[in-house]
Amino acid sequence: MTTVAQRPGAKPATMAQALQRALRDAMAEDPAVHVMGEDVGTLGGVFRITDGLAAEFGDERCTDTPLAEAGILGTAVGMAMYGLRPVVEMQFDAFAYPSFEQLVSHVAKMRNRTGGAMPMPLTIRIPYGGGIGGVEHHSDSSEAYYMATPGLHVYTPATVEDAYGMLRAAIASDDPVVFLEPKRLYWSKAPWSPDAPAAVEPAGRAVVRRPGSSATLITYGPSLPVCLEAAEAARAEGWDLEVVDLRSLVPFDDETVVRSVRRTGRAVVVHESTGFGGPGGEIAARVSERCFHHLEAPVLRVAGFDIPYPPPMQERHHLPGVDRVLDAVARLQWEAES
Amino acid sequence: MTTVAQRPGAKPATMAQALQRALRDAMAEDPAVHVMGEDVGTLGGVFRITDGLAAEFGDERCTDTPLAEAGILGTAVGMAMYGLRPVVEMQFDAFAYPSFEQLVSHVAKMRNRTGGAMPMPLTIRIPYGGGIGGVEHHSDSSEAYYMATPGLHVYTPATVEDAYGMLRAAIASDDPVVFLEPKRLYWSKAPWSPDAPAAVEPAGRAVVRRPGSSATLITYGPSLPVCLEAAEAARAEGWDLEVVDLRSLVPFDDETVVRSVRRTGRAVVVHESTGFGGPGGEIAARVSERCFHHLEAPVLRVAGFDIPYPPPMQERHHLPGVDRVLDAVARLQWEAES
Amino acid sequence: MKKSSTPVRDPARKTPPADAADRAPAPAPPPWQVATDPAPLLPDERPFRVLGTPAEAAADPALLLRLYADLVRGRRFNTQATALTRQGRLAVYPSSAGQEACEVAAAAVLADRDWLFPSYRDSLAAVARGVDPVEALTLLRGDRHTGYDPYRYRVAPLSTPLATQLPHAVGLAHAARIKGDDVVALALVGDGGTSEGDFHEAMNFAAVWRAPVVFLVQNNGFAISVPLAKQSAAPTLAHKAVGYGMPGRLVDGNDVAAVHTVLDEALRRARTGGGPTLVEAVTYRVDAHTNADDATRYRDDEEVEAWRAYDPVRLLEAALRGRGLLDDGEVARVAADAEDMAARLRERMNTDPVLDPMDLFAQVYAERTDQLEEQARLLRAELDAEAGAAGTSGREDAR
Amino acid sequence: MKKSSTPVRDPARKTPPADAADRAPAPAPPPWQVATDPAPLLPDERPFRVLGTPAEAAADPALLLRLYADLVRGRRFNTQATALTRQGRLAVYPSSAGQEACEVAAAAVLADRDWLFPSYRDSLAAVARGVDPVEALTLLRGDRHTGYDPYRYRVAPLSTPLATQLPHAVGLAHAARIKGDDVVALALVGDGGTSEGDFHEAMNFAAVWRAPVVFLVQNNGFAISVPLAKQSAAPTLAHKAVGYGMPGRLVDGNDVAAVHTVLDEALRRARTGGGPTLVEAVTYRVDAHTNADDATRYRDDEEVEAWRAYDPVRLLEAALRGRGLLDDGEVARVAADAEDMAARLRERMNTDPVLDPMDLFAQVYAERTDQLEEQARLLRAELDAEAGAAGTSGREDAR
Ligand SMILES: Cc1ncc(C[n+]2csc(CCOP(=O)(O)OP(=O)(O)O)c2C)c(N)n1
Ligand SMILES: Cc1ncc(C[n+]2csc(CCOP(=O)(O)OP(=O)(O)O)c2C)c(N)n1
Ligand SMILES: [Mg+2]
Ligand SMILES: [Mg+2]
Repeated sequence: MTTVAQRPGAKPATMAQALQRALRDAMAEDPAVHVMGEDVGTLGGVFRITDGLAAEFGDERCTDTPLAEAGILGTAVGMAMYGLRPVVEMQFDAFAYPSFEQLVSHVAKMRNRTGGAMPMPLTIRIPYGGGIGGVEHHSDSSEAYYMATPGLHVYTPATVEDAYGMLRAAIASDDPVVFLEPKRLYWSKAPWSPDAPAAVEPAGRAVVRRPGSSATLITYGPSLPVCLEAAEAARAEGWDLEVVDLRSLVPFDDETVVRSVRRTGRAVVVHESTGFGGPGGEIAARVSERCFHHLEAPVLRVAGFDIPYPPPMQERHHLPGVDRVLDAVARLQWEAES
Repeated sequence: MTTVAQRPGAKPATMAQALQRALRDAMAEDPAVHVMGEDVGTLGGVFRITDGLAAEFGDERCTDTPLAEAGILGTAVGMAMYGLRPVVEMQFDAFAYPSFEQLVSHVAKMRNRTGGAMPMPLTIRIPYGGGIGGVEHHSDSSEAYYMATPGLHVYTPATVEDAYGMLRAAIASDDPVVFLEPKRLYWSKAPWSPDAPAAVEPAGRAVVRRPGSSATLITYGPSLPVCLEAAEAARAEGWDLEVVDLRSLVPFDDETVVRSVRRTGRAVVVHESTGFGGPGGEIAARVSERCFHHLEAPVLRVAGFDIPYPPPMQERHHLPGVDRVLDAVARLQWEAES
Repeated sequence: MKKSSTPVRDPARKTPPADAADRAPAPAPPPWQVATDPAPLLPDERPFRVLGTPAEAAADPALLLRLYADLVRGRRFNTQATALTRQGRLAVYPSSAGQEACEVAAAAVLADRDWLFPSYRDSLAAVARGVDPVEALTLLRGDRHTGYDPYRYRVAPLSTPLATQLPHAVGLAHAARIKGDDVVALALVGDGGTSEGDFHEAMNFAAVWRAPVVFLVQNNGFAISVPLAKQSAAPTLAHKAVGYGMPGRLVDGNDVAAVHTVLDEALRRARTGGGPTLVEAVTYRVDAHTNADDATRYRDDEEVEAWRAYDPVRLLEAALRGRGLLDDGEVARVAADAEDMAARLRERMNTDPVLDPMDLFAQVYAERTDQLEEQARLLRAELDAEAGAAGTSGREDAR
Repeated sequence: MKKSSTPVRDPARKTPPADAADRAPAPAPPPWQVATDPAPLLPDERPFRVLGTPAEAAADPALLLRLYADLVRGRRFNTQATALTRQGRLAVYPSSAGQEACEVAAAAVLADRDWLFPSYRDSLAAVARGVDPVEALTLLRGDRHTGYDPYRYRVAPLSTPLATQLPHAVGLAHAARIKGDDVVALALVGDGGTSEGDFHEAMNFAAVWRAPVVFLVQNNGFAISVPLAKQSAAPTLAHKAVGYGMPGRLVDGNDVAAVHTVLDEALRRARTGGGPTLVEAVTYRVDAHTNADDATRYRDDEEVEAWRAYDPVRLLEAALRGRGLLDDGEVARVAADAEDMAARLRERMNTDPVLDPMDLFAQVYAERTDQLEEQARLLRAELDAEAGAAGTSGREDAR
């Protein structure tokens, strides 16, 4: 577990600003860093994360590509082969799918299939998840696909500071990182000191966002605020919930998670991705196996339903909210203990 | 749970023959059934599963397409829109990836996004898994991707009789079915009576292939023979293992699985797909949750390692074999009971 | 070996017969020939026009008048939908203002039995084909994905993943031909969409299968902020046709009569076994990408103004007035009719749709899985609890 | 409106000036022009040839002799590799017999600093470029995926997923240009591979970026069993170039001098900022798809025989003999040299590679994850147990 200290002199910033700053700092530090994608140049991206980069670093460092995701990722592979560090933006989660073959058959495997000769220092930024009222194909939680693909790292920040630090870590990594940005947290604000921002070190570790003793909520990305809110609300019921933010799905920080659950004896995995075959299965399975003798109740999962992402007017019924999390906590067989 | 009775008059047949027969019978019965893919026509497919179909039903019913998987699946979607029942062959597991966007964004969602007006009676046959000495990209176990995609059914037969019956069920289904054919079982033989072959009814149910009382091996597809062999070998150690063949990953037959594990109190999930983020996570998680008070030991997983599929000369170290299964069984905390 | 063979087509490049006399006999190459004559596949040298050209005289006045009314209604639909976004009645609207000639011609040219495959920007084309406007807008209002029955209107769902609808159109056309039905599919795509692999694969399947399908590329100059020059280096997008062995056509996308003519010919060719055609309509998106977009970030007002001046509605109006086919009275009548349509739409969009949250579990599969049943029970319980707390029923307003 | 505007290029299709006199002034269209002149992009009318044509006289004898030796070695490599499959020393071999002219010209034409992007059939091209033959064959022997260091030879890994290597070549060439290096990428793909979306996207990116990359399509008539006619309806595959705005070239793929000439020109254009070129080489796969394939299922012996007769090696040999550049002695010397190469290869392939199962966990990531450490321990324990049981060490022969 890594603790993230609050830096002095912090001012409110949004996650979008932190991400933008991370890209700018990385580009300024290393001329090998190239940003590319649809509308990332003149427009600054549809979420404005790349705003100003083309103006500052030129079109060749921040490039509006043709509209073709396999081409974007495929050419980025070639650029990485020649020593660049491409940072690719996929416009939305579902629009990364055309690049799936390049991702699975090349990006993820290139280091391994060349015996280490040809690493892939690529970052693939994907705005993901729902909660922003997007029309269909704009709200997928696609992390299960990436988790199931050996060779990829999968990071997803949930705080402003992590957005900066983890993106810097991703770009600095010599391995490909699928960097999942929770869309609905883009405009979340937190005090943040952009004067001395730093990469998260070591990357790939979970963090306890809220210590507690009754049960552990294991979560990441867009569901972290939900869990923190649920933990606050749970106090009224007499539950003192610990909240673990995974931050990295691959590699997975078993140590932090297991330590927490062994102590609390109860756990709920919370994410908005669909439940069946989703990340929660892996997480619950490993926790159940590793904490078997410490568990007072089965590890439960609160997830999006096993349905195509619904239309915006229905999404609030689909997304795991505070009540659904609390209902799950209530099902953790509290009687069994007393 | 469905029991599969041995039919009288059975002669030895291979899984490949049973699959071919299923296609032929389906095409003969319903003129809407169209087979399409790379080399499925004149050549009869690289595994010869479609052998003879073009000769019997003509090029238009069994079509050699251009070499473009997204185009194959995308045009199949259009054909299904017009009332046909396309049966698509993807040549190998990894070569289905170019069609991923069509699969996830259209095939899986079309029924839902049109409020039921536009169902997708498509079957997508994918030879999958390793063990045949294939070069890279020819041995992927890609079922985790499909399981994580609501709207798809995911079937995988492990026996000759199921190969026929489940493929017929898939083609008859009004929903899209990803039909995963275990390559290394294509030439497996079993007594089978092709005179009165029938679709598996109801589809989507698991089956107990071997009753036992000490622990349950939960498996499917290419790993079924491994588990049956392990169960035989386990007798020497005094373990009487039950083997459940899932047959359908989506929908998932909780009932059969849970009934078995509640009775045995111990379970190992066995598959050759990579472990992390693989199917076993979902399965172990649901079993752990549903059988919590019946479990004597944590649900263990025996899976392929979390690596890109290795070169043929190394694959036997990667694939879960009998010994690895037995080692896992040995770790099921037998002392705890006695 | 140093002799240059420049890439231009020149007679020196043709293989001359081997001068066999003074050397050992060389093996002879097996026969080879081009699969198709490329010349007829090459598109028009500049965008084909009807209005303001001699071809105009031959145009059917009744058709032109119908297209005029469609254009005026189409424009009104665009302005109304954009207004609805400001009123919070639509979540988002990708306007086709400036492109109405393409949208309405695509709808008007089809026979009833034909199919239209629109992209996300083409709700107007769907509406012009007859889809109920409220049903066409549910996607953008946010209450349901596809609000209409595709089979009722023979309009495929509006496709948001770009170019993915193109292979669908090919497959449907191919299936119709197999079944012996006289059905053509018309598929719409943007200039940006031509860069996607699915565009390529669809074009190729269509040509190889000689499927009765027509592709209409609305080249409106931009893919969100990305101008055509960053999207393609082709002479024109219509030139892509040659590489598939199908004819390419280039048409003025603001000249509704020209778009109609070119599509009509292409459909006729498709119907008579002539296979697919790629049509590029040169037009312009005068509004921003969507109401949420700020187009000033990536283009000059001047360019926009030049295109606003070359307005498809005014272009046809001028032509009709010039020929004495249209007078102030008719113009007013058509405008009033469009105004009526807009008023009805406004009114119907003014009420919140009533949605049942339990519909989340409908039509994921033909039959609900056990897992979905379980999840439906969970949601039902949540809704009951909420209703109990609020003293209302589970059914509710969506906003 | 009924006036036909046929799809052929004809003067009536050019937009005449509006006859403005007797009608209301119509809005004027904004300026429009083609992005590139399409004429120079069109490919040769028939496959460009050097051997047996007047162009042959200008060919550099030293280069021709070098290519001859390469061809003979190339053929021998193919026959040797096929023989190794029969001896169980290679798991599978997709032979390029009949296509050696393309394979060796692609290697010979590149400068040392350039990059080659081969597909799964192109181990010969990799070997001709200098990759150690055993290292090039590990993929097909089955002991490791890519047996050579791509940076040492500037040869990308042999790519099995078809056409996926093409965007890599574009990206690498683009990166080299950005860095100011004089490096060109040459990417190989088959006729079947041109149908994939990745082909399209790579071509388009290359043209838009004017990347220094050359695409060589080896049109060998088949994609496994599927003949070109079921793959494409284009006049030629080279015609696809037009739709991207790059020049297309058509060349006789069995004429090694012609392939070399055309590639050399294309590379020169790429080096001097002229952007990419698409080259289609017309050739034939005289062997089956792989040793495991039965080609009689889908093609006639006659066709194969016609192509066997038009053999690239014999074609060059006849030309060289005809010009007095080659005699029996030199032919024998070259043959003996190829035989040596084959003997060395046979011998080196005759020993089983020694593999360490623990390598499974190497280079999945730069650093092993905790999960992989755990799995490595599991395998280690298994191997130790096995070794204990067998009384041997954990290291082992792979077969
Ligand atoms: C596969 C895919 N990638 C990205 C997007 C995001 N996106 C939506 S519209 C658009 C631009 C489309 O441009 P064009 O094809 O020219 O159509 P237009 O918007 O001009 O009608 C983009 C990139 C998408 N919808 N689908
Ligand atoms: C994406 C993908 N789909 C399918 C295959 C299976 N496959 C291997 S070779 C081949 C035919 C290739 O034909 P072509 O591109 O003409 O190359 P050739 O074999 O003639 O050299 C096919 C379909 C593959 N390797 N990759
Ligand atoms: Mg556009
Ligand atoms: Mg070929």
